Amino acid sequence: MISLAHYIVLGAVLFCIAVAGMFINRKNVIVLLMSIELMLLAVNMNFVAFSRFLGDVAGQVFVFFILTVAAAEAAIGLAILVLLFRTRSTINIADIDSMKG
Amino acid sequence: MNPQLLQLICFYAFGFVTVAAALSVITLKNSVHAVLALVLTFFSAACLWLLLEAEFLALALIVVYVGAVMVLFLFVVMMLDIDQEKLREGFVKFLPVGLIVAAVMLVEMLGLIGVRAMQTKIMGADPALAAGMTNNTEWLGHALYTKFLLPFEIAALILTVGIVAAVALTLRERRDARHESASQQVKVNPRDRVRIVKMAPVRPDESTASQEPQP
Amino acid sequence: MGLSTSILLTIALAPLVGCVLAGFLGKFLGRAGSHTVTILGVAVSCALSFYVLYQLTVGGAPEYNQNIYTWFQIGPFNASVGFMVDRLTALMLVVVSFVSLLVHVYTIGYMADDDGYTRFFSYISLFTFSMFMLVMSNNFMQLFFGWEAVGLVSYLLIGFWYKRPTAIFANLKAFLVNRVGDFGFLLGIAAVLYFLGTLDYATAFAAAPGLAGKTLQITAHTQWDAATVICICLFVGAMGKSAQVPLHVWLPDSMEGPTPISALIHAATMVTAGIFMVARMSPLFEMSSTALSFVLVIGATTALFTGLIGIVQNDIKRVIAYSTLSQLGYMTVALGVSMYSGAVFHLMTHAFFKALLFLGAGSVIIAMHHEQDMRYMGGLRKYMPITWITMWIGSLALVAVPFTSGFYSKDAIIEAVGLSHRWGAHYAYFCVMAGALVTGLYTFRQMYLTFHGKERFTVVAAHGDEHEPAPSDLVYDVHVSADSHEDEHHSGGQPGVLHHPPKESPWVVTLPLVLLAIPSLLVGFFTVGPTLFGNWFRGAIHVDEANNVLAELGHEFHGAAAMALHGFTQLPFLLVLVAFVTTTYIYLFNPALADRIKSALKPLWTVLDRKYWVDDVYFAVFARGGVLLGRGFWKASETALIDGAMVNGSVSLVHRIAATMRRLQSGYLYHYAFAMILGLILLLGGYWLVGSGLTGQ
Amino acid sequence: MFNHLLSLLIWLPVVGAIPVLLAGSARPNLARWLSLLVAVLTFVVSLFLLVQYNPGGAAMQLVESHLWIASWGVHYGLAVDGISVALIVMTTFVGILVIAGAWEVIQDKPHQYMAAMLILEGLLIGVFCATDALLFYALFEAILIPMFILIGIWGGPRRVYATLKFFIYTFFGSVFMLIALLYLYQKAHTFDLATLAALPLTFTEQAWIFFAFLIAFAIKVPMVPVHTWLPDAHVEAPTGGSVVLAAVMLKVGTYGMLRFILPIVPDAGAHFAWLVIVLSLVAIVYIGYVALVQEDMKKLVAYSSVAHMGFVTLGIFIAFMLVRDQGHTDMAMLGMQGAMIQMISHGFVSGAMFTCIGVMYDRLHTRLIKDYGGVINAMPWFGFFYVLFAMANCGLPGTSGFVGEFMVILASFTANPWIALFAAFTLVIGAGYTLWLVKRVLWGAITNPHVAEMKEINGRETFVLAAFAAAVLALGIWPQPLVHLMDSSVSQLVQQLAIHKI
Repeated sequence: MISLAHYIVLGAVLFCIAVAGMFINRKNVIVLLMSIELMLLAVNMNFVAFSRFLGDVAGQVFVFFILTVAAAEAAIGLAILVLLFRTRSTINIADIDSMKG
Repeated sequence: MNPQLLQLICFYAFGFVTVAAALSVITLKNSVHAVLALVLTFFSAACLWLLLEAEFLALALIVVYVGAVMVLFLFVVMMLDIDQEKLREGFVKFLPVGLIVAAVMLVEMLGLIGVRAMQTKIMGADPALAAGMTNNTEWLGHALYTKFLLPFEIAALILTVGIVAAVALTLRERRDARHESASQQVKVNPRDRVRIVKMAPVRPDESTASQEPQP
Repeated sequence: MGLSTSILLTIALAPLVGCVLAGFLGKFLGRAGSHTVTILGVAVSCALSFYVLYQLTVGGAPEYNQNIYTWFQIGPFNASVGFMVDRLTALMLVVVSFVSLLVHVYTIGYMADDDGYTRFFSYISLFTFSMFMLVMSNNFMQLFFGWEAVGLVSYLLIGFWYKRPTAIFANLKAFLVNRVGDFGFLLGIAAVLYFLGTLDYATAFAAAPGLAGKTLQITAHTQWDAATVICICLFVGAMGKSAQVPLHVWLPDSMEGPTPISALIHAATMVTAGIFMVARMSPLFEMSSTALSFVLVIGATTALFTGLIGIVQNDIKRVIAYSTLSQLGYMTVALGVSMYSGAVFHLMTHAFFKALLFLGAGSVIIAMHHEQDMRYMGGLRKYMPITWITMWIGSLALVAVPFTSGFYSKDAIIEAVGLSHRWGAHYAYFCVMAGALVTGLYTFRQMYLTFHGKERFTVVAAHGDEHEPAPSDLVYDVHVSADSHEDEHHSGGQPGVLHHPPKESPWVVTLPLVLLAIPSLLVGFFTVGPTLFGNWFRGAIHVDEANNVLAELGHEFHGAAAMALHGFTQLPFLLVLVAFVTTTYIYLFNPALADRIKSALKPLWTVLDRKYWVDDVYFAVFARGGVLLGRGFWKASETALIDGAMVNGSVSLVHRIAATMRRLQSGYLYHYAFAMILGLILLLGGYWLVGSGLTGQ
Repeated sequence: MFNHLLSLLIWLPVVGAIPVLLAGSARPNLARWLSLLVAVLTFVVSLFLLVQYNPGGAAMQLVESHLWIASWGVHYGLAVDGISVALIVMTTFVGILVIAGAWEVIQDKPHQYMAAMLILEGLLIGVFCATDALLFYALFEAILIPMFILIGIWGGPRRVYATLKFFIYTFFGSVFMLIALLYLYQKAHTFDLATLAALPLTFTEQAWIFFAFLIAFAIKVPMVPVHTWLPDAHVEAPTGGSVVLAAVMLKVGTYGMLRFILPIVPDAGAHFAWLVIVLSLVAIVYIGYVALVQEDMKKLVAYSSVAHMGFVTLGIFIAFMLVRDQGHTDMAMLGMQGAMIQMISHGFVSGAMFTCIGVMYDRLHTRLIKDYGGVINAMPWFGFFYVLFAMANCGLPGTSGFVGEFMVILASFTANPWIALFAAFTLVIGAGYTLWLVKRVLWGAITNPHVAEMKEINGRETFVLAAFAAAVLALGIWPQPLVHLMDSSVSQLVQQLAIHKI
C-alpha cells in the first residue's frame, strides 16, 4: 500500500541528495543549478502527494506555479551563466566573490 | 495481482530509479551525463506522479522540464567550453561534509515524518472524481481558471519577463557587424548631408594651387 | 478742552514720519529735505507738547489715559498700546521734545560735512519717537517697548561712525549692559503681572497697596517681600538705563557717538528714563522701604564715585559724561528718599544745562576740528564767545550756584536727604555733599582747561589760508574728516595742531546753546515752587505721608528767591566756593601744580584713571569669561561629548560592529548556501525537539 | 472648492511640482516662473483658508476624512485649528520667499530644486493639518525626502555627512513615535487623533508613550542634547533649504508635541514637565554660550534657533506646571500663546537671518565671520535689513521676536521665578551673540578687499528681505490678530491639559 509517508520520505531523500550535491559540487554552477531543480522536484513531490492524499487541488496548483517559476528561473539563471562565462571565461564559483562585504 | 501491490512495486521501482538518478546527477563527472541523469530523475518522478493520478502535472513535468528546461541545460553545457576537471576540485574534500550534512538532515526529516506524519494516510478515491470532475486535468484547470486566475495571469507575466530577461541578458550586439538602421535612414535630413558653402568667385587663373578642387 | 487722542498720536508719530521719510527717502530728499522733514516733525511734537503741558497745568484738562489698540488679549491679560498723559508725562514730553528740537537744529551745523547726514536725522527722530512712546505709555509692555527702542537707537547712534573700532565696541557694550538692566526690568514686569495681575499702570497702581504682606517663595525656606522683589527688579532696569553703579560702564564709552546725541540721549533724555520710570512707579516703590534704601545707596555711590573719575579725565566729553553719571546719581538719591518730584525736577533742569554743556562741548570740538583732548585747548574764550558764555551758564547751573536752575533742584535734593530717616540716608548725605565739591572741581577744571589759560594748540596754515578753498579742496577736506573718523579722534593729525584757527560755530549751533542757556538759568526759579512744594505732580506721583521729606522741606520754603539767598549760606555752596578757589588757583595761576598733585597722589590718580578697574574686571569676567565659557561648552560639551561621544560615537560603534559582521559576507555563493542549509538543519532540529516533546506526552 | 480646501493646499504645490520638473534644465526660467506661480497660488489659497477659518470655534474645522487603508482604519483625515492655520499661512508665505530667494542663485538643475521645494511645502502643509496619526507619521517622514535631496544635491562640501546625520537622527526618533502609535492602535483600533486623545491610559503606559513621542519630537525641534544635527544640516544646506528647515520644519516638532503629547498623555506630560523645562532652559542658556563662540555665521544662527525653540518648548510645558500644580489656567494660556507666537515669529526671523547669510554667501562664498567686516560700507540697504533681523533675533520689542519670549517669560514667572530668571537670561546672551555677530560682520572698516566689491542687494533680494521685514514688524507691532486666530485653539489645548486620564 502506498501511503503518504512513502512519498514524503522520497521527497526528503531527494532533497538531501540535492543538499549533498550542493556541497560536493560547490564549484560547478551548472550542477548547483541542477541541485536546485532537484530540490524543487522534492518539494513538488510533497505538494502533489499532499494534494492527492488530502484531496485539495491547491497543492497541484502550487506545483504548477512552481514549475512556471522554476522554468523562468532556470532560463534566467542559465542566461546569467552564459553572460558570466562570456565576461569571465569561467563558471567557477570560487572565482566569483564580487559580493564580498 | 493485487493492484495495490502492483502500485507499491511500481512506486519502489520508480522511487529507486529516481534516487539513483539523483545520486548520479550529483556525482557524475561529465556535466552532460549529469544533465541526462537529471532527465531520468524527472522522468521517473513523473511516473511517480502518475501513480498519484496527477496526470496533468506529470506530463507537464516531462514536457516542460525534460523537453524544454533540460534541453536548455544541455545547450548551455555543450556550448560553454568548460574545464570539467577544475570544477571537480574539492569533490573528495567536501564529500564527507556533504554526506554528513545530508545525513543529518535526512535523519531529522525522517524523524519529523516519523513523529508527525506516520499516521498512515491511505490514498482515497481520486479527488478529481470526488469533486465531480471527469479527470485530474479538468480538476486542476477548473481551479486555475477560477480561484487562481490572478496568480495564473501573474505566472504568465513572470514567464514573459523571464523570456525577455533571458534574451536581454544574453543578447550580444556586435559592434563590428554592418547593418542598416531603418529609423536613422528615415530621420535623415538633407541639410545635415550637404553643406553649401558660399565662396567668393575666384578666377581659375589666380592662385589655383591654393584652391581646393572645384566640384 | 481736554486732550484728544489725535493730538497725542500726532506728538508720537510726527517724529516717526520724519524718521521714515529721512531714512528711506533720504537720497531723494537730499540733505536739506531730510533735515527739514525731521525738524518739522519734531517741531510739531514740541509745539503740541507745550500745548499739552499748558492744558494740563492751566487749562485744567483732566489726565488722559486711554488705550489706542490692543496689543494682545489672552484671557484676562491685556497688553495694549495706549497713552497716559498726566503732568509728569507732559513735563517729560516738553523736555524731550524741546531738547530734541534744539539738537535737530544743532545737528545741521555739527554734522554738516558728514556722509551719514540724513541717516543721523532719521536716527534722532526715531529716538524722539521711541522716547515719546516710553514716557506716554500707560502700561508696562509699552514702557518696555520704548525702553528697548531707545536702547536700540542709542546702539545705532553710538555706533554711528561704524568704521571706528572704538565706536562699534562701545555700542555693543552699551547695548549689552543695558540688556543686563532690562533682564531685571523684564523680571520686574513679570513680577508685576504675577502679583498684580495686570500690566496696566492705573490698575496696577490701584492694586499696589494689596502687595503688603505678599511674599515670593524663592527657595524652600526663603521668602521675599513681593513689593521689594518687584521694585528691585524694576530698579535694576533703571540702573542699566540710567547708568547707575555697577551698570554705569557703558555711558562714558557712549561718548564715541556724535556729540549731538551725547547731549540728547546720553545726557538729557534717555538716561533719565530710569529716573522717570521709578517716579512713575512711585506707588509701587512706596510699598517697599527696602527697595528705596537700595535705590538710595546705589544712587549715592554713583553720585560721588563717578564724579571723582571726572576729575582726572582729559577728554572734554568724558568729563561731562562722568558729570552726567554723577547727576543721575543725585536723581536716584532723590528717588531713594521718596522725593520723586525732586528727582523729576532735577531731571528737567539737568536736561537743559547738561544738553547745553554737551552742545557747547560739541561746538568746541567743531572749532578744534574734532580734537576732544582738553590738554590741547585753552584760551578759547576769545575765539568763541557765545560758546564760552553759554557753557559758563551751564557750568554754574551744574555746580548749583544759587538762582540757577541747577541750584533749586540739587539743593532741594541735598536738603531732603539730610532730612530723611531712611536706612542709608546718612551715607547718602555724605555722598551728595562731597559730590557737590567734586562737581565743582571737575566743572571748573574743565572750563579753565578749555576756555582760559594759555592756548595749548598751534595753528599751522596748511595750504594757503588766504584764498577761498577751491571745490577740490572742499572735497579733500571732507575726505580728511571722514578718514579721521576711522581712527581714534586725534590720531589722524598731530595732536594740538590745527590748520585753521578756531572760530565761533555757525548760528545753527549757537542758537540752541542760547535757547538752552535761558532755561538753564531761569526755569528753576520759576518752577521750583509748584513742582516741588506745590503738589503739582498730584495724581502722577504718590508719596506715603510717612516718607514725605518734601513736605517737611516745604515748611521752610518761602519762595524761590528766599531759597536761593538761603543757599548762599549753606554748606554745598561753600564747598563749591572751595572748589572754585582751588581750581582757579591751580589752572589759572599755577598750572604746574596740577601735575605735582597728580604725581603726589599717584595711587589715587591711578585708581581714578582706571575707573576703579570696573571696566577691566567686567571685560575680563563677562566678555572674556563668557567667550571662554562658550568655547569650553562648545569644545568639551558640544564637539567632544554630544557630537563626538554620543552621536559620532554611536556611529562608530555601528561601524565597528559592521566591520566585524562583514567578514561573514565572503561573497562566495556556497558559503551562503551552507549558511542557509545550516539554518534549515537547526530549524528542523528545533522543530523536531519541540514536536517530540509535544507528542511525547 | 471650500470643501476640499486643505487637500487643495497640500496637493497644489505637490502636483504643481510636476510641470516645474517637466520644464527641465533646458528651460530654467520657465521652471522658475512656474514654481513662483504655484507658490503664489498656494499662498492665495492659504489666504482663503484664513478667511474661511472661524477663529471663534474651538473645534477642528474644514474637516476632510476619507478612508485610506480600510483594513487598519487609517483615514486621510484633514482638519485645522487656529494654530494649524497660522503655521500653514506662514509656510506658504515662506514658500514664496524661498522660491524667489533661490531665483538665479541656484544655477544647477533649478527645476529640480524648485520642484523639491514645492513638494516640501505641500508635505509640510499636510503635516500641519493631518488629523490621523498614521497620516501625520507618513507626512512627517516624507518631509525628510525633499529636504534630504535639497541638502544632498545643492549643499556644501560636507553635505553627505550632514544629510546622513540629519536623516538618520530624525529617522531614529520617529521610530519611537511609530512604536508608540502602534501601541495606541492596539488599544484604540484607530489612528484618529481625537479618539486617541480620549483614550484612557495608565500612568506607566503614558510614561512610555510620552518618552517615545518626546524623543521623536525633541530631535525634530531640536532640544538639547539631540540638537547637533541642526547646525551641521544648516551649514551644509543651500540657503533655501536652511530657511525652510529653520522656519517651518523645526515647528513640526513642537506642533507634534501639541498634537500628540498634550492630548494623548497629559498625565505623563505633567509629571515629566520639569524635564522638558530644564532642557529648554539649558537650550536657552547653554546654547546661547555655544552660539557666542561660533565662527561660522550659519552655525551661529542655527544655534540661536535651538535657543529660540527652547522658548517654544518652555512655553508649552510650563503650561502643564501652571495648570496642574497651580491651577493658573489663564497664565498657562499666556505661556502657550507665547510658545505659539514664538513658533511663528521664529519662522520669520530665522528665515530672514538665513536669507541674509545667503545673500552674503552668494557674494563672497564664505560663511566664516572673520572673512567679513564692514559689510555695511558696501551694502547699506542690506545692513538695514540685517540689523532689523538681528534685533528681532535678540527679541527687541516692536519686532516679532519679542512677543513670544515676553509672554513665555511672564508666564514662567508665575510657574517659578527661577525659570523666568534663566529664561530672561536670553535678553543678555541673545543680544550678546547676535550683536557681536553684527559687530564683526556688518560694522567696522573694510578689512577684506573682497567685501568692498560686494554688490548692494538687487530688487529680488530686496523684495524677499522686505517681505520678511514686513512680517517681523507687523507681528511685533500688532500681534493681536494672530493671538485672536489661535486663541480658542490654545484655550482648548489648555483645557485638555487639565483632564486626568488615569
